[in-house]
Amino acid sequence: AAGVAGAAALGRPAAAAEGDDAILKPQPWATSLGQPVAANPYGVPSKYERALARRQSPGLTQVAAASVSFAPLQGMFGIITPSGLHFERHHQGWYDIDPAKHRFMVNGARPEFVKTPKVYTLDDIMRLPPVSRMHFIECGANTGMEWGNVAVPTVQYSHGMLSCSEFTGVPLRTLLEDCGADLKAAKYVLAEGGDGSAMTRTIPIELVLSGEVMVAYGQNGEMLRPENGYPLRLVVPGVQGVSWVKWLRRVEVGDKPYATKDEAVHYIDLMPDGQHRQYTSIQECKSVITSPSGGQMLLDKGYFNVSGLAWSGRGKISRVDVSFDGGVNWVEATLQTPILSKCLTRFNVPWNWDGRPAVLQSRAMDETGFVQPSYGQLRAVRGTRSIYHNNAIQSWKVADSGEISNVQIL
Amino acid sequence: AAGVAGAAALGRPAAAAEGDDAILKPQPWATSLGQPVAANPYGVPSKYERALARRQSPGLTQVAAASVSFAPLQGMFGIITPSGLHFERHHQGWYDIDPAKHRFMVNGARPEFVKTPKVYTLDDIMRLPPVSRMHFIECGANTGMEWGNVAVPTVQYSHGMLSCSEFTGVPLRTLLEDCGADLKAAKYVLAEGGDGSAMTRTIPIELVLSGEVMVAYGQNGEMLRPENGYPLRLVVPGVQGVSWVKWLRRVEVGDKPYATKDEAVHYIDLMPDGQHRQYTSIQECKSVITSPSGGQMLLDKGYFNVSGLAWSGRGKISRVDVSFDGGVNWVEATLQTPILSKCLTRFNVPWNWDGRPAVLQSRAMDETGFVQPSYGQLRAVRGTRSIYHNNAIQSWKVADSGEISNVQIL
Amino acid sequence: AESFPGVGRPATPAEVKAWDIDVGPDFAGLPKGSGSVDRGQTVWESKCESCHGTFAESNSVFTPLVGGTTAEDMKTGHTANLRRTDFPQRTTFMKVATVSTLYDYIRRAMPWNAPKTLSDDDVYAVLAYLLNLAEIVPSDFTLSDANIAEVQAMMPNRNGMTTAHALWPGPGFGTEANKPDTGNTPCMSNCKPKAEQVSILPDYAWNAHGNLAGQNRAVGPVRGMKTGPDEAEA
Amino acid sequence: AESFPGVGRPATPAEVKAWDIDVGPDFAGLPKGSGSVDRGQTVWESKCESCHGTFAESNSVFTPLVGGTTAEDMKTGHTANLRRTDFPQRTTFMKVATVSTLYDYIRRAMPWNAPKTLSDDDVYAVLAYLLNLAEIVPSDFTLSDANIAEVQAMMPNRNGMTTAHALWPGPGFGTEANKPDTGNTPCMSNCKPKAEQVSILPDYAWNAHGNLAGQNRAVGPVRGMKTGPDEAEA
Ligand code: HEC
Ligand code: HEC
Ligand SMILES: [Ca+2]
Ligand SMILES: [Ca+2]
Ligand SMILES: [Ca+2]
Ligand SMILES: [Ca+2]
Ligand SMILES: [Ca+2]
Ligand SMILES: [Ca+2]
Ligand SMILES: [Co+2]
Ligand SMILES: [Co+2]
Repeated sequence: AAGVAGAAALGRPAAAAEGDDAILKPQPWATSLGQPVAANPYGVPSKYERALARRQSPGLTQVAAASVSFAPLQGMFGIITPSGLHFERHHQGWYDIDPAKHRFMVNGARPEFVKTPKVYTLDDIMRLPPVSRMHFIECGANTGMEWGNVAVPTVQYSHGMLSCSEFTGVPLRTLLEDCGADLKAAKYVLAEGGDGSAMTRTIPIELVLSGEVMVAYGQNGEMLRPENGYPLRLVVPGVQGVSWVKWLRRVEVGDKPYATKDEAVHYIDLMPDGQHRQYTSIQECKSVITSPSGGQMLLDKGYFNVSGLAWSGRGKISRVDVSFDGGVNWVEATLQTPILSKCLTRFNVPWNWDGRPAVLQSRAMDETGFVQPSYGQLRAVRGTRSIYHNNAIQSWKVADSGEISNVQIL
Repeated sequence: AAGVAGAAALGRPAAAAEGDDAILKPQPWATSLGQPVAANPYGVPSKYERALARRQSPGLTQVAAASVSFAPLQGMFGIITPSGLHFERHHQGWYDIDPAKHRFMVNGARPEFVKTPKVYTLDDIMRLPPVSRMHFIECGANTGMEWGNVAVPTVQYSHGMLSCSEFTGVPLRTLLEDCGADLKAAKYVLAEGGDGSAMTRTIPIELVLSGEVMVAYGQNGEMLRPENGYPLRLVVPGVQGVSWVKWLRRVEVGDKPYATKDEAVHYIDLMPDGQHRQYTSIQECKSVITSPSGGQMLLDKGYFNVSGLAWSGRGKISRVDVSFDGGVNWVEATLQTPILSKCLTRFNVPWNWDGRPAVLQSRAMDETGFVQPSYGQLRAVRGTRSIYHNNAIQSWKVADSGEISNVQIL
Repeated sequence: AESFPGVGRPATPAEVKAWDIDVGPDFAGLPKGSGSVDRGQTVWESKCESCHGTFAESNSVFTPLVGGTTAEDMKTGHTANLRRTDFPQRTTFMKVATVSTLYDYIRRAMPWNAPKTLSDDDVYAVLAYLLNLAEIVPSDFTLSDANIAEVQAMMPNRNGMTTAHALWPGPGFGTEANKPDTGNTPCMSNCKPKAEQVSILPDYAWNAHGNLAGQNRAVGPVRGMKTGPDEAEA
Repeated sequence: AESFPGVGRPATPAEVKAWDIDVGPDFAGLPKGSGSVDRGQTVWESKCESCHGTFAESNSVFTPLVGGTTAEDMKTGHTANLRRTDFPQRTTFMKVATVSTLYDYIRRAMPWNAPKTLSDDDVYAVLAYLLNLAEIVPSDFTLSDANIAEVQAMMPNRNGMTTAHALWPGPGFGTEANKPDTGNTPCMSNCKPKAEQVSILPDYAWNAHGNLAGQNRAVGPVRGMKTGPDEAEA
């Protein structure tokens, strides 16, 4: 790894006695005319922000159209993920579907399950009573590379299959009722995508009946991005991303689970006894410190804010604790508001770095009382080959050089 | 104006007896391989969404670098404004400032007001304890063209100087305390921009002391956009946008208001008696229906969702009522959660359009009990030449053709 | 207050001087110096008139700076034309109550395309020239830090501002009102005899904002109406 | 339920047929038809082997489809190698419990670059070929809707799945557990004798993700460490 940069890297040039040229000398932005409004009818980030981009993890997959790009959590703030940085997971590539040609169908696995199978256009869906809610989406395989040992250097790669948006759409329940679905007989529904993979997943009827599952078209105030399922995707709060079927074209009401490829060959969790857990869906309570984090370096001793994200597929975050000594002692972090169900919660905690080695951890608790497990606790039950649903406490080791690396602590 | 389009425009081609070709024929997105992940390391909207863009109102200003671009509220969802569609207001153009060269200074109008005037780099500011909060920002001149009469066709131009983001930054109070500011002697602070206009505004000390005013660098999870003040802007919740000084370079602690150009020549409200109200800052409770709205047309009778936004510079929205007959009778709308202080609140209400003329209005109430006034009530006190702070009830007239136009009702 | 070791550093006096350029209504911050109307005319003609017009009368980039005030206004401190609803425009001098505002603003922001390039004396001079155009000072006047308070006493709309309103949070101003001056009642039915429509969109305004069909999504509950010309293709 | 006049329309039978292509573990939705291993080999060689390899053994785009199962597994319905921690990979046939899954998936999604282009009989055929490669059916086998249930009874990992876990909301599965199987206690001090570090980032992995300095902002509380090669300039 690298050595710590000198004082120059502080962004604080040793000011001459007089002062800092950035203040004493006229800067172009203060002494000239800037660019007009609507120079960008649709705006983009500063050119100085290009480091914050979605990236693949080299070697994770062989083909980029059945792969993942990770969100750069190491440089993000608050809870909203800008849609341009939303993580991607495609199985057969992404499409920019013409919304005028997109259709959504509801049918029954057996005729008696749905009185009138129906077809909806976007015109139809967008006329129905909508809801807007903020939710996290996490891939079931997030942190999957780290089940057995440390594998990746930064939080982008260890936890970056995680995003959070305000979604707008129609409760799936409303649509099923509109078709006369038999919601007593229904035990599961199948959601199917309009993409090449025609991605299919069995969806818990409990979440449909609760009104939480939505057929969404809106994401952070605008339409879904093509990479995220434009023009329609399923939103299944608290459940792993693969169930949030993108480019959604059909929902079928049934009474048996479907054992589709991505719930019979992948997104199944291998236990130490050789059995696979099937239909594992809920993303249990988890958290991670995003700043400072792996691959970063502290340039100075002194005051720092330690910031991170916590979330639970079972409801609201109730508390987050942070340790600076690898989990021996803990302090309670401040939670940012709003604290919403099945949504990211941002936490912050102050830290005075004295220049000595430290190990930073965060441990989240949700409203059910569940406390995020350590690697020791998780592996004791589930071993190391589960791939999915790794919600262990993450550790970042701060060296005396200020360099931060990914380590695992039991 | 235009005639109503025929059935073809419904996006529902008269299906052949067999069914719709969009379903019966294979579509390219279902039968081919899509694009890889990270094709766009920073993603952009679908090409089918180009209609939703920031736009100037022709004739409003003569020079585009001292002008406004309006957010396309007519096609937006929920409460979060995607940063690419955030409205713009610049006085001397916008800049993409190199954050490594940006400085933030705190000083006192008199030496005794600030013990140690200080300079902060971005490195410094971003180490301090941050807060993330969602707030609306509305230009004081929003709806200003409509004080006297109807002037513009759509909600983009009538109300589009309005946006809402999750901001992250450091409470200004924290920074003032860090410099040893005398917060008892302080009565006002001056905020100053680093742009050509070096925009300056007097900021209420009450909001600074409350912790609400923040020196922000984050907007919706990433850094501020250049058009919105990258790398630092002031966030002054509840207060008109001009006070949210962009490209913020300095805050001065003082005990007198500063009567800067944009609080002595503009952003002053002309009353019928020829006096101007100065230092008008709070954006009072207001709402508007965004869909359906002016310049749109309903293609069909039947069920519609009426959706809009409500906000108040004095706190939370407590209720929104909607009228379909120009304010004679009202029904209560459903408020989306979360309902946050000094933040947009989305409301929805169902409507069965019977094909007859209607006038749609929304009327918001905030937690102080203030109810949004009608044009009659507003003009009775403030006349028609105020330019700023027009929070009257907006009316959209639906003709029997389905076409919707902007009208004013007393 | 919490302490934040390692964060920030004291500003040097030169740094504060470089950036603390504000000038308040009490002339706090006003630099020493002076400038004559004559010298101001030279500055104006080389650096200002291209945008604002020879007599600051131009409407092409902005409302005119001068005009609309009278000798009588200079006595009362109220621009009488602000009471007229038929007066065509509100110039800068009709509105501005504080001469400090102009000194401060010209120094920080003008010329628009080269802000902060005038010397302090040039700011005095060009402001003297504007005050002369506005018929507040004679053509042989020299404005300076010593006599600017006397000019303030002649500003035509110096008494034209009020802070008696509820749009400032808290008791910042001595004279203010803190109760909202408008409002409504949350009546739910039969709230008035009828909906009285007082204004509709003028015909020409329908097409003045381009083709509204192209400003709305092509799917969804509604379409945009076909109106003015399409936007140029991107 | 509310009613929404004017919204949506009934689906035609042809439309439902066109899109309702799912095949469940109980073979609901399975089309009539058949295909031999021989015919499957033809389909495989022309449409599949370029990606998956002649014997579905290729690692180049994906984990191999076949391998790792035994005749013994076909008796127990448990892939024994899944219990070994030293077994190098988990092929599709080692994991999949339900043969319906393969029929359904190949029909909807393969070939990867031309999904939904196989006839139902071709799907039977190519699946028969894969079952033969996996040594589940003989080389003269013809798979059909009539005998697919018999194949199901031979799937090597057919008993390899459990729903006894708390990660499905509500009582969807008869056999499940509803209590989380892991967890922690919110201890605040002296929670353990020491922090036991069991894994660190291997040296080669530091540089495997490019130059981390370029993946972090150039201002802020931290910098990215200088590691591997820079990304190509955009
Ligand atoms: C290139 C064009 C241009 C030049 C040159 C220029 N100005 Fe301006 N001026 C403007 C514009 C545009 C505005 C409005 C800026 C805004 O919207 O905040 C303005 C505003 C002003 C105002 C405030 C008017 C008001 O009512 O807000 C004053 C005073 C002024 N200019 C004086 C000057 C002086 C003095 C100079 C020369 C030293 C000058 N200007 C040169 C374009 C120009
Ligand atoms: C152009 C490359 C390509 C071709 C041709 C191709 N496949 Fe695939 N196949 C893939 C990829 C990539 C995946 C993984 C897709 C994903 O991630 O969901 C896959 C997945 C599969 C799977 C599921 C494996 C698992 O464990 O998830 C099966 C079964 C399969 N292919 C069979 C076939 C058959 C049969 C054909 C020919 C009819 C075929 N493939 C042609 C690339 C290809
Ligand atoms: Ca089916
Ligand atoms: Ca000052
Ligand atoms: Ca330091
Ligand atoms: Ca007040
Ligand atoms: Ca209809
Ligand atoms: Ca369960
Ligand atoms: Co996934
Ligand atoms: Co404004």
